[in-house]
Amino acid sequence: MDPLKDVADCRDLEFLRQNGARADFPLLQNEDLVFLDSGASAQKPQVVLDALTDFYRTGYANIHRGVYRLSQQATELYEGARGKIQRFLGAAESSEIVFVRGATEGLNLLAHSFVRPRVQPGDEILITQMEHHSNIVPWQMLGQETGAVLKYVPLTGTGELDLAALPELLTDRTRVLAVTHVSNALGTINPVAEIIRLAREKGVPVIVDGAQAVPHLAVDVQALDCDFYVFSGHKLYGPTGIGAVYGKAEHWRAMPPWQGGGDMILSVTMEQTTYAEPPACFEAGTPDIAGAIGLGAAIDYVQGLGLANITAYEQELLAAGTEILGAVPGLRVIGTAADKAAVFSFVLEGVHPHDVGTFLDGDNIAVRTGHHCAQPIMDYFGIPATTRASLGVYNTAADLEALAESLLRIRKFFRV
Amino acid sequence: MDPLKDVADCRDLEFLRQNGARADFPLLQNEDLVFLDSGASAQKPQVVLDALTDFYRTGYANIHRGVYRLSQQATELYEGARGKIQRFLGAAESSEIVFVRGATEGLNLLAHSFVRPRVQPGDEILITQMEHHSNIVPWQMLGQETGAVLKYVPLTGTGELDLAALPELLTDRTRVLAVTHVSNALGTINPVAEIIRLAREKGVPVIVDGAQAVPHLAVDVQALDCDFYVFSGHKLYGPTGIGAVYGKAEHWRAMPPWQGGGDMILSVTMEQTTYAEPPACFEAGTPDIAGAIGLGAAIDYVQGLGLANITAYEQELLAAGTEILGAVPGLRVIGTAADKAAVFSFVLEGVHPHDVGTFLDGDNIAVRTGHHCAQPIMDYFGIPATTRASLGVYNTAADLEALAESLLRIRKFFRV
Amino acid sequence: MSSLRDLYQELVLDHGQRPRNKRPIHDCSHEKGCTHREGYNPLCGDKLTLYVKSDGETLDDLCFEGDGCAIFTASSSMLTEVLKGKSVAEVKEILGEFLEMLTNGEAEPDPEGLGKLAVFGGVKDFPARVKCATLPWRALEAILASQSDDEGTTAGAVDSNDDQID
Amino acid sequence: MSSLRDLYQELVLDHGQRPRNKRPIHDCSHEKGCTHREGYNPLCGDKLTLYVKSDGETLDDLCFEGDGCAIFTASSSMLTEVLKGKSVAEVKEILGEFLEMLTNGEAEPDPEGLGKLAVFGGVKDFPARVKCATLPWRALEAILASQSDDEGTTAGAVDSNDDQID
Ligand SMILES: Cc1ncc(COP(=O)(O)O)c(C=O)c1O
Ligand SMILES: Cc1ncc(COP(=O)(O)O)c(C=O)c1O
Ligand code: FES
Ligand code: FES
Repeated sequence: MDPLKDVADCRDLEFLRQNGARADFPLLQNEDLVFLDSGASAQKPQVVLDALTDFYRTGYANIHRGVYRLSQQATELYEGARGKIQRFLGAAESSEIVFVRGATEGLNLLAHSFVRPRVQPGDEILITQMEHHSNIVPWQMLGQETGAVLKYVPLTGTGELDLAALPELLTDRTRVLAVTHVSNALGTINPVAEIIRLAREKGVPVIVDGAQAVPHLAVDVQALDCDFYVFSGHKLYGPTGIGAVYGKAEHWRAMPPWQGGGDMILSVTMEQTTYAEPPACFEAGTPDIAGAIGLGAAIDYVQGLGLANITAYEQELLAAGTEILGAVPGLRVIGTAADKAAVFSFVLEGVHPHDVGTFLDGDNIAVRTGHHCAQPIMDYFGIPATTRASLGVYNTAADLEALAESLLRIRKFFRV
Repeated sequence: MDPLKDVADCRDLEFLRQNGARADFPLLQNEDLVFLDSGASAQKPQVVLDALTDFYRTGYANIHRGVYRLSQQATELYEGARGKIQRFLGAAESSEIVFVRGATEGLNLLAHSFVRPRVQPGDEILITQMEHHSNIVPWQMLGQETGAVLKYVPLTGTGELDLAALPELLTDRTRVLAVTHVSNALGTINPVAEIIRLAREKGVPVIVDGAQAVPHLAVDVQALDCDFYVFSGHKLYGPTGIGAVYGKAEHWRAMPPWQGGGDMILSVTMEQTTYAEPPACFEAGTPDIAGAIGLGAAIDYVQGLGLANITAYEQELLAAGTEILGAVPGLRVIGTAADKAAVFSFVLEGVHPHDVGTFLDGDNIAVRTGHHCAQPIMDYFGIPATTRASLGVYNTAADLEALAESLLRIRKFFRV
Repeated sequence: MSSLRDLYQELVLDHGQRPRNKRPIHDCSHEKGCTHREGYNPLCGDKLTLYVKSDGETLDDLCFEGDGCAIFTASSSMLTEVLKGKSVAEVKEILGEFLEMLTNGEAEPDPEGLGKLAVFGGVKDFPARVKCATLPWRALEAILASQSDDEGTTAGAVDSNDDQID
Repeated sequence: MSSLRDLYQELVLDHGQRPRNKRPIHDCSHEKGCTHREGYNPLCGDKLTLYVKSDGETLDDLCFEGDGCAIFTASSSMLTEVLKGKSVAEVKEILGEFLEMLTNGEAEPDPEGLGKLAVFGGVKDFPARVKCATLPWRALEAILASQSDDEGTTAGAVDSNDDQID
């Protein structure tokens, strides 16, 4: 009946090599569309939509305080999603997972509840020149409020972190290091395990921004030994409005809450409030219950494909795309790290990225153009913007060929 | 085909009187279920689910910075939902509406960005003894941080605000008054227009917590002349994870942002950040795009029924229920305000509310039991908890009769 | 779902309505061999204080104060009744079995060892009510722990937040 | 969707690639009858500086600096070319019509009044690109406003944030 249900069950690398996982995604049944903007947000497989609607149609209720079964079942589904995230990230306990709206809210939560109590004027917060604005602005704001100083690990010409500079930047005033696992603008996969080891030696806690990593690589927070790991659901084929923060239990227990409200308290009198234990005390108010459940379904989905298969397949696409785009005259890829995700950020000589983007859209090819919320990277490369094609499990080499052909037409159109 | 599509189109008070709007709600097609917990969260009509899945199936993309059509259309849908909220609340401009996760996040945002910069040690924050924890805890936290003092407008025995006490509580140190429009625990509808007028005379800005009001009454923020109005989508038949804050444009423009990240900036360099205009600067990171669109659909839905019809119908249910429950021996309704929403908070002599709740659940009647995140009210009435039946557009007098019958059986079971 | 009769067995209804040993010990202090502890159920706001008199070997007297639901009241009442006169070692064993019965999703309850306390076995099927039954037992657990630490009367309260069956 | 040819008309491609009057006025100051203003497009990060020399009656010289997309460059270039020598009143009228053409969802463009500037009419169908075309015009608007206030050279920048067709 539903063509989407006919998908082969054997989900391995061979399965992906046939036609990607495109058949699982309702929106991509529009065959004309070449969707190359997964870095901004990924499309949703049918199973995620089913999880949302099934919940609303048959199991919906508010959670936590309900004495009736519907509410208890909703609570179990919500807490079950927490457990899925725990296992997905390899965390030790599900109470180490806090639900947030997305990576941005997660980083703001950590700025407020983890870092703010630790910094004095003159202390240092270390980030990198490769961060998304969401991992820059909260620290700038905190610096303004507290007098802490923001320092940056610099870039190299290939768009990698200059790790040689790291040991010196980790001083005895460094209170935290916040670093992205994978760069959204360049695709660079940072050696976070190595970075965390260096930071650990100096006793500096590390926050990893995994927004662009979890859709593409298997992550094990205990093996990494990071203190916190944040990500957004919507980039992981899940719904909008939900994401998560992993943190070591000892940190959560020592942190003051951020937002106040219902469900994060043990008792409230007019004089004072006693807070609940983590994770509850970091989830004030009614959470995005359906979003959490949808995110759980998205995690089941990617685990069904297998993270190892996804990585392998996307690396094949990266290799293919590097060759295909390499044949476009005047195209320069920005970000050529040895270890990178399937992201092509590029400039086309003589044509502004936004003109490229508009033209590609005319050919039904969806890419992102601009600074990708990472202006310091653009400043480093001395360009205002790039055109970025970022891939997901549903993409194929044919998508990259369509991109290359359209780029050749653009050169003609703009006579370059 | 789908029985839900057969619903009569003529949506007026008569339509509601037939059988409520139950036919619109997939979950309530389970005929055995008597759902009386809308105050915690409302069920969702099919049209809201359709809005979510249609968006994900045919129009999904991240918003704001996309040069391609899918992204622009998503942006238009998202901003269109903002416009719906503007018109729903009678706000002057759509930029006066900021999307948040829910009322709780909205109140925390206001505590941080509106009130925090205005308070000095010894200044006063005025709330009421009728508030939900979400409108207490953020102020307690702010008080602890700033040395501001939290004061409460007291209750009366009927569960109304003691307005006679208000003028004296509005001192020249009062920096803000935050008050709920409708009490979640008691149903009391507060005379907020009158309260705002009194506060205005003393130059005190007013934040109205409309979480329990918007599903039941037409609200006009300009007529009320409130400074801020917050509500949650999930109590308004919308998805979880989304809500909104209305604020006067002049306030938003003068307020510092709260969370930092993508989409709330004009430009970021390593040294500094320039923020975007409201509402963008208060919506850091990828918002709950689908949630906002779903909330827009929920607003269309309640406006299709007509807020005036909803109010009239629910007032009829309130009258009917008061009589029906009045016939249960040993039942005492807590909260008997002259002006109240269709909420029955009660204690049953000799049976603890949680035993009542478990027993009702056995009869497939979903109610909430406990302090309803409003412990100061419980303290005032000297009870630990109540059983609360809170109604929505899908309820009927038959639901209240089922409740009363079950309560009579409970009295037998527990031999009181 | 189990029936309400499994949850509210006759014994539970009886102790819920006519609790035994519901009284305070006013001069409860370490010197007098008395320890008390508060318990709090954040789900409903109900509180109890449990008092235990013991020479370190035997629990000579147990009583409680606090109002709550039938399950909470019955559990507190039967705790005080069943454990009175038992040795600390016996009490620890019963405590362990009782908590195991209610909080371990997999465990098959072993009603033999628990005697009439086995009437609470049905609570497991009502997750929202598990804390009601375990509350006095968590307070007892804290008292026993404080006694082995030889700390005597301890301040602070316990809540049975952990008693969740997922 | 309109075709790309409507957006990138020959004239736009030409001015986009070979902009006229793309140069700074180095000693731009009030005393010398020169005003300049920056414009910023937050969607892409592109910036421009527009320079206007005027005796208060006529715009004697206009030029700009800044790199951006073809539409931005062409719009800046044609602005400087078309308005040079026009009276302040004429300029205000053209400015009004140009912004109306691009930002009023309903308005039918009136290409007559705008002359060759009417080539930008197609931009309206590409909402993400409207700011590209309006950016220099918003800067000009700010310059004219500052001159009527008789404030002379003003600091600060404009961004064309408002140019959104909903
Ligand atoms: C590396 C990185 N960090 C953080 C974010 C912010 O994520 P969100 O907008 O979902 O909060 C993004 C999203 O683009 C990202 O790419
Ligand atoms: C009066 C009132 N205010 C605020 C809230 C908090 O809403 P949310 O949990 O959706 O943030 C509620 C929810 O119960 C409420 O009833
Ligand atoms: S409901 Fe409070 S202890 Fe049972
Ligand atoms: S893309 Fe920057 S101005 Fe057009």
